[in-house]
Amino acid sequence: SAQYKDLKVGAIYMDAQGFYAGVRKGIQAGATDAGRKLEIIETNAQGDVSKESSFIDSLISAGVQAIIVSPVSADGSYRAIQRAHDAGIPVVCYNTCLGEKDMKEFVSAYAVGDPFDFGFKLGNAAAEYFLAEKKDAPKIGVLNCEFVEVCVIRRKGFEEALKAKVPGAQIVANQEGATLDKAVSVASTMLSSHPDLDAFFGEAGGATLGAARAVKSQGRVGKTVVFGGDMTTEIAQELVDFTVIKAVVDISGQGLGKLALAQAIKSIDGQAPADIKVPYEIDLYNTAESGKAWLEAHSDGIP
Amino acid sequence: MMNTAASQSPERTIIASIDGCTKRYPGVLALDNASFDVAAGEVRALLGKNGAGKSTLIRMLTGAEVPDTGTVRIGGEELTQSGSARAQEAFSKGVRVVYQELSLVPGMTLAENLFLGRWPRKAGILSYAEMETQAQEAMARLGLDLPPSRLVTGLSPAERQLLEIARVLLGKPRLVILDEPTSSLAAAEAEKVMTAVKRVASEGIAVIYVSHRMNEIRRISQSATVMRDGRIIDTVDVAGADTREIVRLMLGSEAAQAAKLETKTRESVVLEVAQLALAPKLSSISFKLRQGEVLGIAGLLGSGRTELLQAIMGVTSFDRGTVSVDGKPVGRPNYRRMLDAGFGYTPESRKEEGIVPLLGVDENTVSTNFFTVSSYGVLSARRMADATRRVIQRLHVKTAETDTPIGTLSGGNQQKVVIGRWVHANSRILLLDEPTRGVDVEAKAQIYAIIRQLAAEGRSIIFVSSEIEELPLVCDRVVVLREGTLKEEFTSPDIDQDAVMAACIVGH
Amino acid sequence: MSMEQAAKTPASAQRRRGGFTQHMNEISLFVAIAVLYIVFTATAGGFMTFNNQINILRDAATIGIAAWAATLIIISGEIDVSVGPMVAFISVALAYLLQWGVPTPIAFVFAIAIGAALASIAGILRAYFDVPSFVATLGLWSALRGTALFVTDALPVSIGRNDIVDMLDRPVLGVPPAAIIMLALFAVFAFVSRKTAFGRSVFAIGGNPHAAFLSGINVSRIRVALFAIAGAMAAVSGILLLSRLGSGNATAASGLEFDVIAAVVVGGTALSGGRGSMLGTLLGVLVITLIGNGLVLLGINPFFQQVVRGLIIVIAVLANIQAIKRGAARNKG
Amino acid sequence: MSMEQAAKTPASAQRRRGGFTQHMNEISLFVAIAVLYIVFTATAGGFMTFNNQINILRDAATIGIAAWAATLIIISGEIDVSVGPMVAFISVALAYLLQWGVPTPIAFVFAIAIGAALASIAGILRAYFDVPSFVATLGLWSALRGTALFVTDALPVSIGRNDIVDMLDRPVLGVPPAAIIMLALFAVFAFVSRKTAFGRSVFAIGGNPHAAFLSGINVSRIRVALFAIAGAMAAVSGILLLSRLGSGNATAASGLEFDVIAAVVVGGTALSGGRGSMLGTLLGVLVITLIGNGLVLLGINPFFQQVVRGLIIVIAVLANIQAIKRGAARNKG
Ligand SMILES: Nc1ncnc2c1ncn2[C@@H]1O[C@H](COP(=O)(O)OP(=O)(O)OP(=O)(O)O)[C@@H](O)[C@H]1O
Ligand SMILES: Nc1ncnc2c1ncn2[C@@H]1O[C@H](COP(=O)(O)OP(=O)(O)OP(=O)(O)O)[C@@H](O)[C@H]1O
Ligand SMILES: [Mg+2]
Ligand SMILES: [Mg+2]
Repeated sequence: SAQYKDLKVGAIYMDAQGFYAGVRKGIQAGATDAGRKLEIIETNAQGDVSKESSFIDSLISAGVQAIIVSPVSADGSYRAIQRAHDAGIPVVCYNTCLGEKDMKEFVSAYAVGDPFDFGFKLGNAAAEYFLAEKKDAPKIGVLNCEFVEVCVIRRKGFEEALKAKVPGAQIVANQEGATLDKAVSVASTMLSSHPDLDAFFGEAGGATLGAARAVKSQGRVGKTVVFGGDMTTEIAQELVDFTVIKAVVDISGQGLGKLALAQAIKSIDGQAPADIKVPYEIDLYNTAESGKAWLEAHSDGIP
Repeated sequence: MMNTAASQSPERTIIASIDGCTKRYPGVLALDNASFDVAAGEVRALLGKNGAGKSTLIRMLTGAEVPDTGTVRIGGEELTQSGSARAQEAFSKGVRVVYQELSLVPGMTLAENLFLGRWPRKAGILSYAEMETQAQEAMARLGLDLPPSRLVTGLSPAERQLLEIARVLLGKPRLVILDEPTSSLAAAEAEKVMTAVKRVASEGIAVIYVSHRMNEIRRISQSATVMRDGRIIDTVDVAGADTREIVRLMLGSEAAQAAKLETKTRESVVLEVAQLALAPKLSSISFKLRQGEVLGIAGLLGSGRTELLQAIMGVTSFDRGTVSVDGKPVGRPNYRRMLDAGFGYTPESRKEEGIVPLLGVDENTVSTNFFTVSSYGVLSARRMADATRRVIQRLHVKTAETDTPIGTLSGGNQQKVVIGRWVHANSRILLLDEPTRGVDVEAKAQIYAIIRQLAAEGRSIIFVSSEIEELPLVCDRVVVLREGTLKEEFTSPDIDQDAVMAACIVGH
Repeated sequence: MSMEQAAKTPASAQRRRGGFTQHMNEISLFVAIAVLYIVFTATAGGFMTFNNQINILRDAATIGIAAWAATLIIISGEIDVSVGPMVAFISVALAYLLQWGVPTPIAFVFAIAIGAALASIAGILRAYFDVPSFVATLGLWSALRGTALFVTDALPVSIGRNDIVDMLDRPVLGVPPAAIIMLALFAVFAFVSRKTAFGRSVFAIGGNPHAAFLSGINVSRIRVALFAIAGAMAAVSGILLLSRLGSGNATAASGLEFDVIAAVVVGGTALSGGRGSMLGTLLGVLVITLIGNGLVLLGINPFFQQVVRGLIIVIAVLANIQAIKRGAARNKG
Repeated sequence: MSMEQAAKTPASAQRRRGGFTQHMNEISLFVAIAVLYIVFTATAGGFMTFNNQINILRDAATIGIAAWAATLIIISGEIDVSVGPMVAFISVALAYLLQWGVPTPIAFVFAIAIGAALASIAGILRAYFDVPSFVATLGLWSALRGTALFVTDALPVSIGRNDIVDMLDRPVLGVPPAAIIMLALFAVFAFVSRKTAFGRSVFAIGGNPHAAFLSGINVSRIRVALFAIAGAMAAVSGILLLSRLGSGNATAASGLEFDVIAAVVVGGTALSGGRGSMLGTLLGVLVITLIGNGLVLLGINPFFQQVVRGLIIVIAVLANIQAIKRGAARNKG
């Protein structure tokens, strides 16, 4: 029966971030769990739709049974995914996907931690923190990764949740800072231009950690705090420290990878989920203890 | 004795004229209110020291540059365009030029170079067949027997020069300008050029001929225009004027007599080359160089003199043979090891291989030996200036400061620095390849004197020159390189120009 | 060390047009391609399928179309590092034009004109203001990518259904139009570079700009024209990109300039100018594309693929240079 | 168009070393910096604070340290595009060394040695195998970035508490050590480039490699040394990066090579070799850093910042070239 057949699956990671190492581990673990021998053909689109498109074509040629992909762009990636779909290869989105209509047409399943929810949960946590600190007009600097669409949605979620509870909250700066080094430099500069900054919102891992580093090196511990996305060992350590980072939301790469593979196997076996969107739990870490727990669960550092 | 050539022949038809032209370059007045004309069928020599303004005058005629003031007329019509259109304009009026600096494209074929920018085409498509037939003919006229589809890259400097001359004879020229066409040629090849020039003139084409070689000028031109410091000094009837007089006009003062040759070679052999072979040019070269001796090497174009020097220096590797210094074989020569052994080498192309134009005279001088002007790798400005000044004084280099960029010096002075750097390095064996190429009479005489002086100090020198007439002035001994070996030997004072020449071309 | 090593390129190495050493380069690339085919066929599943060969052609088109123009630019002694952003920018500009209802063929013409005009800014800076082309195109690189991202907020610009655009992505007898266009343009460029005054002037300018100027070649105008052509070719790539993705994307074609330059130099064109061939570039494009495709099919770790690509570029150029040298040495005897 | 424009660089423009036109370049950069200061002080809140000035210095260090070595490389007529990946690679390698318990000072020495050794591979390829330095360092660029990403899975490599590393990020009298190291290295490089046989040989090689070789300068060895030095400087940057980020990051320093080359050429060093100055590069680094800092403070859209940077690089180089030309013209009289 199908259960014992080898799997040949194509996986495309969106860009060079540690998150995708987790996804890969998740896919492999998922295969082991399902008792299948897995051949995985993986590529990295480097955030470029044109590369992604050519990779998908290559994967079609390679005769993979399913493609697991985090599309770079909702509108930009549909053509290639359509080609895979037309070639009879089920496509499973994770993390990001196509627009609603295209998704229904071409995608078998979408393992998702909704980016709006992602921002929303963090916005809530931030709002609670500000209410507890009795700051009704906090000033917030954003370190963004808005060259990819999800990050824009994350910020929208964040803003909505925050403004709902703390209407006086205000985003006073929004600059790109997706890689750690860039984030440190930009966050430091923001602290110069806004000495009264109350918090940073890091839209992704590099931004979150970079903001924390900048707060420490600029001697602003206790005055400026950080809320951000994406767990890594270092962010968890900062959270355990609990002086700068106050809350982190995270979609586990491993968990998402596992889920995506499970959906892929189902799709290969002709049992695609009725509802394409398969939600994945977004975790909120807002205490030192939760940070410690994360570290224990991820001793190899892969998120 | 002297009368203006222009007044002689009333029926002259003026092909090109310059009227009251002035041209400034940063810091120099290269052309100072110059007026000049040349007529059909005339071969006009243009004489002057390095930097007198000859090339600048030529650039006016060819439209390569626009004069600051004054007008240029070709065939009675004034040049009006500017930029590259001006050169086109002059070209369409029949001006052709061989520039002093090489203007070939190495990566293209001979045929393509001959027609550079004006390739024959049919319906916009280049016609290689036609191009190559025409090229073959044009080259044959100068006795250049090379396949037109060959790349320029492999040509010797002399072959390149002939190719450039072949280029200007294409089409329908009215004025042909040759800026030092023979400076890189040996006598026999220079002969070919002069024959070609005479034929061109006889077809009613005006020729302007720049050269530092007086005997050539006497043979082909009727009148000579002398320039000095950007000004036209006079136009003289060549047949009627004696060389001393013309040189005086060029220099503005009496020329120094060439130093009398005093030979006192010592017996010890410093360099011995035995059975050296380097395919395809050198088959078996053996000679000895003694201390304090100036050994001249004569030979034809492509006889392989440059290759011989480069092989000895280890710049190129040879196939067989031994090189011994002070009686000890050096094994495979390696350039740096040869320098350490006390050798010094000056290349034949000063611009491409001799100087670093942007750097000062000082740095161009001391680069052969930084040790004496530095401690622990740190240069001492004072010691550098002192060392440079010593070289400048000994070699009579004309330069404003020790750190003037060498690119701004005249050719002769650049050459003196290139030799002077080995004086700074205290080299005892100097291999000089064409050290007087493109250098004016005054500087030439100074370079001869320098070479004799260095020999008198006990240094040994190999002197390669294509100007056979200068060999007796400098060398203690002359050997002739022919067919891959050293054939004849002449010893001072019995170095006879004609005999050397004959030895060079026997069998040709 | 010999003199040649001190010089920037072993110019003396190449003795005859179309001669042995010129072919040496192309032969060694042919061999490399053959080896790659054998290795990938044996090891990478699906490599030899018709579909995959078509994919290779399609991928080659992205690099190739830009590489033809880049070859001429590099032969003329210049460099253009703005290709990637130019392609992305044009795809965005074209998408907007289509959104505004400009008829498709006219929008294509506009797109090509915009590409040529923008690139010729770099050409003018180089030709008339002596700004090194690396600096001028680096400025363009930054400005174009920035503008495209700024205008679109990094979001794709959708064009909806458009028959002409869609047609450009629909295979003709199994062959994608992009590949056909690439090969047609190759023929044009190969012809221009060898058989027209313009093409030979480019070689002359690269080999000796001074001599080219003195012999009446309009050096400045040709330089500007070269960049304008490169812009137009980038625009063609941009149009094809739009048809492939169905939208204009400011983030697309990132790093394309590296692939293009790598293909050109792997193809044996000298960065110092004056020497190169279109056939070499075609082979270079194939090498680069084959490696990219094969490594993906083999399922090599994507990061490790970068390592392999870096090594292969260096090895290809190294082998090429050694082949030319050996050829020259053999010619001597 | 005049003859000079046909040539690659207006070499004849600069008549005297250390003369008027050389200073012209530096004066125009000083003016540019002064203007930037005035504009940003007036418009960008927090620009003139002590803290921000320190930030500028710290950011300058990242570009500067690599730019000193790059200046020498470009003066010698070569180019190095591998800086960014090299910095990231070293930060990762160092983080692993520290994880494995190598004593910190020894790990630093190792890191610098690794940087020098890897970069000298590119130098050897250039000096002894005639591979153009652009190709050699492009290969290195790809290989180093790929290796670093592959080994770390793009995850930061944590080093935990490390007093020596932390010290490197702790300001001394308000001044970050990175800035002090940058300025100290500047002094060393300025001295070496002007007062040592090595430095002058670099100029000679850039001005005319043939002539330099024939006058006995060991061209090959100096070329290798230059790349080794660049590798060592990138390693120093890598160490400082590690101290600033607290971890080794394979994705860090992306695009640094562009900033470095931009700073060098904005500083007036000619890409064609033979001409340039350390002071120019220092000013170029300041210009690039100031612009980056000011635009962030002003809250300009980050995509638009790219546009501004592109324009400024071109304008700076253009102004510089014009200033030199005008200086030369004025010298005429
Ligand atoms: N492009 C230029 N830029 C600056 N100065 C120049 C330039 N060309 C020539 N000069 C200067 O103009 C003067 C006249 O030079 P020109 O080349 O006309 O002399 P020449 O008589 O041809 O000398 P030679 O015998 O050495 O060829 C010299 O001082 C030279 O340095
Ligand atoms: N295109 C070139 N590139 C590099 N070196 C060259 C080139 N052409 C010639 N040479 C070198 O210059 C030397 C000149 O050789 P040539 O055939 O002119 O012999 P020669 O006896 O030195 O002649 P000449 O009378 O010109 O001095 C050759 O040995 C060669 O090494
Ligand atoms: Mg002259
Ligand atoms: Mg010679």
